[in-house]
Amino acid sequence: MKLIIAYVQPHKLNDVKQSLIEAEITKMSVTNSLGCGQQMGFTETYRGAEVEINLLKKVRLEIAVNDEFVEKTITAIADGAHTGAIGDGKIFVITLDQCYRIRTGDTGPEAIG
Amino acid sequence: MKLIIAYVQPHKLNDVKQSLIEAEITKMSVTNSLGCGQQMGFTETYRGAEVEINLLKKVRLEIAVNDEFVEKTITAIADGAHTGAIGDGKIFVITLDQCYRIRTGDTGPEAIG
Amino acid sequence: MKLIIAYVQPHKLNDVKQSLIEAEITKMSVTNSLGCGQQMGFTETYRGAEVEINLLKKVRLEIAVNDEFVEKTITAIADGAHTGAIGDGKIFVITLDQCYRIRTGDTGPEAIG
Amino acid sequence: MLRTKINWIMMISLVVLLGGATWAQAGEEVSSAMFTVNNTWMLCSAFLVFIMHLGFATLEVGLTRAKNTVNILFKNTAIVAIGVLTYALMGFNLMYPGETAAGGWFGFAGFGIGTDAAGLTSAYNVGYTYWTDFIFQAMFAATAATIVSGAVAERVKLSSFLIFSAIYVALVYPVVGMWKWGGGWLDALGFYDFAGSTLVHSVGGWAALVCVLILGPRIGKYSNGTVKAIMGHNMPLAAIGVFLLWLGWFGFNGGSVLSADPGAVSFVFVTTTLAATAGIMGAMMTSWIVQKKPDLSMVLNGCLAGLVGITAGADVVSITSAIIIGLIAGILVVFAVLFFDRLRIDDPVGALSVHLVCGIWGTLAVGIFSTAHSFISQLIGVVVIGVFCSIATVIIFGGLKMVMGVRVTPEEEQKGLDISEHGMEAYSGFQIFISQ
Amino acid sequence: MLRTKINWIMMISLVVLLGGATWAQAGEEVSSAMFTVNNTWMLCSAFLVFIMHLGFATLEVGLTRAKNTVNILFKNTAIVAIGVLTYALMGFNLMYPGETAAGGWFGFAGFGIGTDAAGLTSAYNVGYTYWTDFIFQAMFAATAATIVSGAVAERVKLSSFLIFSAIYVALVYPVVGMWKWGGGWLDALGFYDFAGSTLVHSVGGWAALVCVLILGPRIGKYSNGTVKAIMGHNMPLAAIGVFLLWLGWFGFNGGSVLSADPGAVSFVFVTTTLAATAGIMGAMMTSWIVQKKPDLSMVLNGCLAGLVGITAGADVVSITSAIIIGLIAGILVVFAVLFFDRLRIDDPVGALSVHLVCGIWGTLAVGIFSTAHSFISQLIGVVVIGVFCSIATVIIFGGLKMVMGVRVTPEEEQKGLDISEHGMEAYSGFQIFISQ
Amino acid sequence: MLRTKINWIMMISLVVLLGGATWAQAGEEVSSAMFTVNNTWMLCSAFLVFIMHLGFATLEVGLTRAKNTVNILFKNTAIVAIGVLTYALMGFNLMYPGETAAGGWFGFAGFGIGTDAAGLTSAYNVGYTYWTDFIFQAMFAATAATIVSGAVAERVKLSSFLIFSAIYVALVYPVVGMWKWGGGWLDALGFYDFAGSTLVHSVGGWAALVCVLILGPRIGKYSNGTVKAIMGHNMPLAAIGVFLLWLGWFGFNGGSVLSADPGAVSFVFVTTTLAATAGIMGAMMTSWIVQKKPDLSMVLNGCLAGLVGITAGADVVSITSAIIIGLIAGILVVFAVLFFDRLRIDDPVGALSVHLVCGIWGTLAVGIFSTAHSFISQLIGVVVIGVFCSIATVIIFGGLKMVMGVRVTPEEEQKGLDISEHGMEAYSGFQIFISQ
Ligand SMILES: Nc1ncnc2c1ncn2[C@@H]1O[C@H](COP(=O)(O)OP(=O)(O)O)[C@@H](O)[C@H]1O
Ligand SMILES: Nc1ncnc2c1ncn2[C@@H]1O[C@H](COP(=O)(O)OP(=O)(O)O)[C@@H](O)[C@H]1O
Ligand SMILES: Nc1ncnc2c1ncn2[C@@H]1O[C@H](COP(=O)(O)OP(=O)(O)O)[C@@H](O)[C@H]1O
Repeated sequence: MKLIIAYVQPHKLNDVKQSLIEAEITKMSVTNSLGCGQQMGFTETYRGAEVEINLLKKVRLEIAVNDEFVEKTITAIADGAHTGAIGDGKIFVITLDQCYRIRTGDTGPEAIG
Repeated sequence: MKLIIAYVQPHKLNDVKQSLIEAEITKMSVTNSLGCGQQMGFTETYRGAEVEINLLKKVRLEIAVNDEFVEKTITAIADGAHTGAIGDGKIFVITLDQCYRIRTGDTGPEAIG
Repeated sequence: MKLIIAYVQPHKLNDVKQSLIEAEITKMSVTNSLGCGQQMGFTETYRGAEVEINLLKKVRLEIAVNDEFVEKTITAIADGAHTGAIGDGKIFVITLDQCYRIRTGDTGPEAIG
Repeated sequence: MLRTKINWIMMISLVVLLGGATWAQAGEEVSSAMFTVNNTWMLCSAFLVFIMHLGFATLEVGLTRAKNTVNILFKNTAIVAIGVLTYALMGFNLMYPGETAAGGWFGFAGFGIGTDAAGLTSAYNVGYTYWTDFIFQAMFAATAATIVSGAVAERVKLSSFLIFSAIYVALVYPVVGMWKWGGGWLDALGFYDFAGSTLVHSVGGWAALVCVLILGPRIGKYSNGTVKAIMGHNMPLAAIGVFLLWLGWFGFNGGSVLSADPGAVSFVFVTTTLAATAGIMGAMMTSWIVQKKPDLSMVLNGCLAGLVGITAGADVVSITSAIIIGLIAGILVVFAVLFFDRLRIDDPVGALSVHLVCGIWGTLAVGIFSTAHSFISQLIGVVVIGVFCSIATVIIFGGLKMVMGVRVTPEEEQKGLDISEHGMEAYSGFQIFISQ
Repeated sequence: MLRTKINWIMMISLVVLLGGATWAQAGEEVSSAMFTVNNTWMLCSAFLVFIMHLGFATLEVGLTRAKNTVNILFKNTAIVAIGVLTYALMGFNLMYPGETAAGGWFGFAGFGIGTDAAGLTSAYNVGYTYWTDFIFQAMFAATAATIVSGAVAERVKLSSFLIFSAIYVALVYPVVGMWKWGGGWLDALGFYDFAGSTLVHSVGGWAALVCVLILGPRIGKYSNGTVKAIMGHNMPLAAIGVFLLWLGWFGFNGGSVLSADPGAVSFVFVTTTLAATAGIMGAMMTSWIVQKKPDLSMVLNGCLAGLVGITAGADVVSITSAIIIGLIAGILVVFAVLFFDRLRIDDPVGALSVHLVCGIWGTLAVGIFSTAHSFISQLIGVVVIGVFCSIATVIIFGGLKMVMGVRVTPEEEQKGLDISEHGMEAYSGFQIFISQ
Repeated sequence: MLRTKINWIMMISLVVLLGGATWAQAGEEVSSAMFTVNNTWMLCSAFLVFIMHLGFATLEVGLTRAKNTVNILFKNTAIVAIGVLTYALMGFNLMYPGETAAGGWFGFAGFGIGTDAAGLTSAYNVGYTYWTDFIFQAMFAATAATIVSGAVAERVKLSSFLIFSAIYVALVYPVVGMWKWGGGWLDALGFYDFAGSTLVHSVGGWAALVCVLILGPRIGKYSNGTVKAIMGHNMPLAAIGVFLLWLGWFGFNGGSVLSADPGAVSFVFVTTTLAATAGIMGAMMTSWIVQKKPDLSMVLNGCLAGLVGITAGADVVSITSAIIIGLIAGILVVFAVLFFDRLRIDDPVGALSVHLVCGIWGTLAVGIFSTAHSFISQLIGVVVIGVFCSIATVIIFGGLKMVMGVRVTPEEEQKGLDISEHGMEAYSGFQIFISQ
């Protein structure tokens, strides 16, 4: 089991969700986040003073999947989020030791989906 | 050391906290998150047009524990969050390589609690 | 590759960012979070009734780095966040199995930076 | 705000200032210019009272949780509509049935509103036309129901509440109002309530109390034997609400002079303002001492407490008395909030403490601070109206509870009424912790 | 709001109440006190209409997304400035060119404003001075442009919109206004529009419709063949907006009596309020039935619908008719919102449904509910003005599209106009999901 | 707003319009209807000025950080209370000590307020009763302290600030006011300040400047040698504030005519509005050019700048001059904000730029644009008042600094004053990044 963490552009969230659903990955958790990456940020001004906004708004997805789904999930996210422009985002994969569904008490690969 | 990530219903947070404290787990971090799981979401309407709300509000807990506490923590969370209805939530467990307390510089199992 | 998760005081974020940048770590993701640790919280009153605020506002950083950068990153965060007072925060390290840059399709250590 | 044609002269003669000055007016004859300026001021008062409805809405929203915002805004918008329309249908003619009901308990001048040409001249009243009369009174009427709204917020079922409001404004408020302002038995008794500490605020307050008792507290408010604070989500809105209410009160009290009489209206402006400011000071000091920290929501309540307190006697008490009345109201309101919480009577916005407690205080204060009025008459008025309104609410709201239920389900309450009753959110896109 | 010196007597004679009563005034001679009270009421009306601009701003902000808030506030602040200044420069003298233009299509009394001493006395008008006249009219003028602002929100280019507004307020609004209120051909025809259902609201509404058609919908509103809701981000602001607009309407309609005439102004207060409340009820019932859940944003629109609907005939229809007009407007507005969405005409705040649809409805309703007015004249007015305003907008806004573009880039739209056009955020620090 | 009984005729004779027209009034005798309408307008002005306090509160909240919201609302509510109560206690009688102080520097008519029957008739003043006089003046008084509040926001200690305000409003404001409006030496000198560019706005502004210098900037504002923006957290609130202030200004300036004189009040409405709109345009253009992007907060300040600028001469300058004064004020305010930042004088809401800089500008402008007034007298008034207010503030605020401290601790500042001073949050549940 793996935990996939992805950072994507906020306005791409709907596309990513769409392409995940098409890949039959329907479980996920989403948070908003501020990111600093190759996209360098920009400068706002407020009352004449500058504010450097180098933390840009991103959306963070967390998806737990069984091993055989990892490739598919990454592809689906990338498909939905890709534009080719800086700021498209990153995907990280972590090993998941255990998974537990509170409602039923199921554990392991069973509990993921 | 393990990192436990749990998604629970927002209005169960107090119960979960209570049951964690009873299990003597008093360190945790909480974020709010939007989740998509077996609970299918619902439809809001706004000015006659529909809005599909398939990302439901959840609370995300992150708890780092020493290995011997893993079972206890999972049980405590499940106890506090369980209702038996869809949407109760999930718990994920990840291996934690290292932990570091900024204030003291302690590392490892020491630093967790 | 490692994923470093750090919880720091909100008003230390700028210092942490500064010290990370000085250590040439320029990629990161930031979320806000509520934390419960050794810092015990405080009591607000509202209309005469008490509200126990034991979840204090924290900032959560997530930084993916190549193995050789782990030490440097931890030191940089600790430098920026340290005050010696309770509430300074924690740093957790997790093994990262894979990393993928959506824009280019790069994977592995390449994609991290 | 006693205003039947038969009684206005009497009222003016009651208006006695500090030094005993009486504002003389030229009997029932006024020049057309004077009639016009009187009427213009009464219309200004009407729009000022109107804006109080926005004040109530924002105050109530501010002091409750984000997840119930749409519901509260909806309720408070609908109440204005229901209040004005039912008042046009029957309330106005129940409250002011005319001379036939003089000294009595009940009268009704028929459904609907309308007037002949005389209603547009000073023959109707030197202070206003028939239409001005109606619109000013109608704006008052909805207020009583809105007071209830705050106390039952975050758990009452929308449809039941709207039905309750409609009945209460159509029947209870005008019948009680008639007893005094319509020239009924309380008026004959010498009971005095200038602009409605009792006739508006307590009438709303008693209904609120009974409704809250029938409904029970919000989930989580009194769990495990302790009082838990459920914090309001938007303090700027709460402050906006209080300032708008204060603004509206210049019309509420100032308009209750029922003409633009320079001395009377300006004196009422001063007593009203001083009571409000003294209420702020009273609540600020009390809260700073009792709660250790200065609590904004208490100070806001204190301002309203002073305003409600002065409402019964704004025209008949002295400057110093106005300050004392306001100060005591401001102190009272803080203890009242704590007291109701101890009794586990859950009132999210402090409506009971402000409108009921200070409404009673203000009415009694007339008997204390004005030698021209009897404490006993004031007390009789307070008690009889309290009993009547409470019983009426038990019947109406209790009846609704049996017929259709008055409270949302626990799930709906926990999700928030915005999603469960309206299918929408107040702050779309904002990240809000809804764990409470 | 017909107000040239020549015509005011005629207007008063039009003001016929239910029972047929006519408010008599002492011809062109009024006492200095009467002149002063009339003028004071007109100034009160001016500040009430002024506050409508805040109402528009908050309503519009509330019903759109957080990421465009600064832009909307900026637009609506700038429009007031542009509207008043251009009106001073030329609008006022285009709209009220004086007797030379009587019965005509166009007239211009020269640039700038100014008066001799007579303009400050009742010789100018029994109801107000020259300056009062100007300020009251100027507050109206900017309204028309603000209506457009709501419909084009969240995608229009700031600079283009400001230029459009300036031209529209400087030329189109006053020319059309002159046709009726300036004593032009529509006035001669017997067309009646008391306070501007057509002359203000539809004039804004037609421009809004054409601008929306030229601009196209917001990204994501009609994707994949379905209508997607784009939720407003701040319902308390939307409610504040509607209550402030309602408040302002007491001046908008009440001031359009053009004096403080007690009977006329108070009657207008009553019809205006009843129509607003009936609009709320109409929209509430319709929304509850059609959409299954009571939609706050629809009820708020319903209130405005009732107000716009009664504006043309507030002084000439009966109480019952006022309620019916408001009720129908409230029902209409819900269907209109759904209808425009089906046509893929994207109007974030419902400006078309409220101001255009109900503006037309209100104008025609005068022909239906007042026997003194002809339906045909009303229809002619509606149609001719519709055609004229639409063509004018096509030329101005279409021209701007060619010259400098009228829409922001898709990237700017997606980022939000606050960041892209103003380089700042409305809610700094708040966590907001901007995925939409 | 010069208003002692002895002086009002003089004042009216000063009111000279463009063409030189003088509004004649019937000497000291006015009809009872005229007295009533004058008084009614003055009461309307009083409630308009009252609502400015809500405007100040929301503007200030909007332009500061979320974590200090409760504190600001608390301060601004308490200031109204303190201002009105101390003004009743002594301010009013310090400011208007009566004929004894004519031409002088100081006078005091005793503690408390009260009048005999004559105070309710036109024998007191043709424009208002004694009580109207008090309430209108009292609403002004608190304004000066509120101006300071904005400049010291986000770091001042609540208790110290409240004490400072009480003393400043009780002593400094009325003494300076007496110099001109109470018939003192500045009045004798020919200094002119219609509604208080200097007497209200600069008096607040000087105190603000000195307080800011004593307090120092907010943590993080000028770190590492650069100016860092600390963004306001709620732009809709800021815009609401400015519109409400503008609304209130119709009473602030319009009421300073001290009667309902049709010509004078309406003229003042026009100059006030035009200056505000010109201020918006001036700031908009300047900000667009200098800052490259149109900055909403600057445009909002520009509007207020125009209003402050016109306040000294609203009744004596021409239409064109009003526009120029407003325009220059709008331009000035943008540069002033940038300038104070460069000097590291940290003023979160721009209170110095708006009230001090434009207050001075407006006062001097009377000497420039009105031939009837001398630039030298204006300059003397500006300078002497500036010196006096600054010294007074150094003594009071400096004294408080030594006795009890005037600034919160760095930890409290970083946590936010809401939590540290009030133990509560303004937006409970909302996720807010408080990293700044
Ligand atoms: N090493 C990293 N650690 C944590 N988050 C990262 C890292 N690299 C990128 N991110 C996240 O991904 C987002 C997109 O990164 P960016 O470098 O701008 O994308 P890309 O290179 O694909 O255009 C960032 O804003 C940040 O939130
Ligand atoms: N595979 C997953 N990956 C990430 N988050 C998940 C996953 N499955 C569930 N979740 C999170 O847990 C929440 C509860 O899931 P749900 O399936 O509704 O619970 P249950 O099946 O226990 O009733 C979801 O809303 C989501 O936030
Ligand atoms: N075991 C843990 N699991 C998850 N989060 C933790 C844990 N321990 C600490 N934290 C996070 O770190 C923050 C700081 O912890 P705290 O114990 O107060 O710091 P310190 O001990 O360094 O002064 C907490 O508020 C919480 O968000």
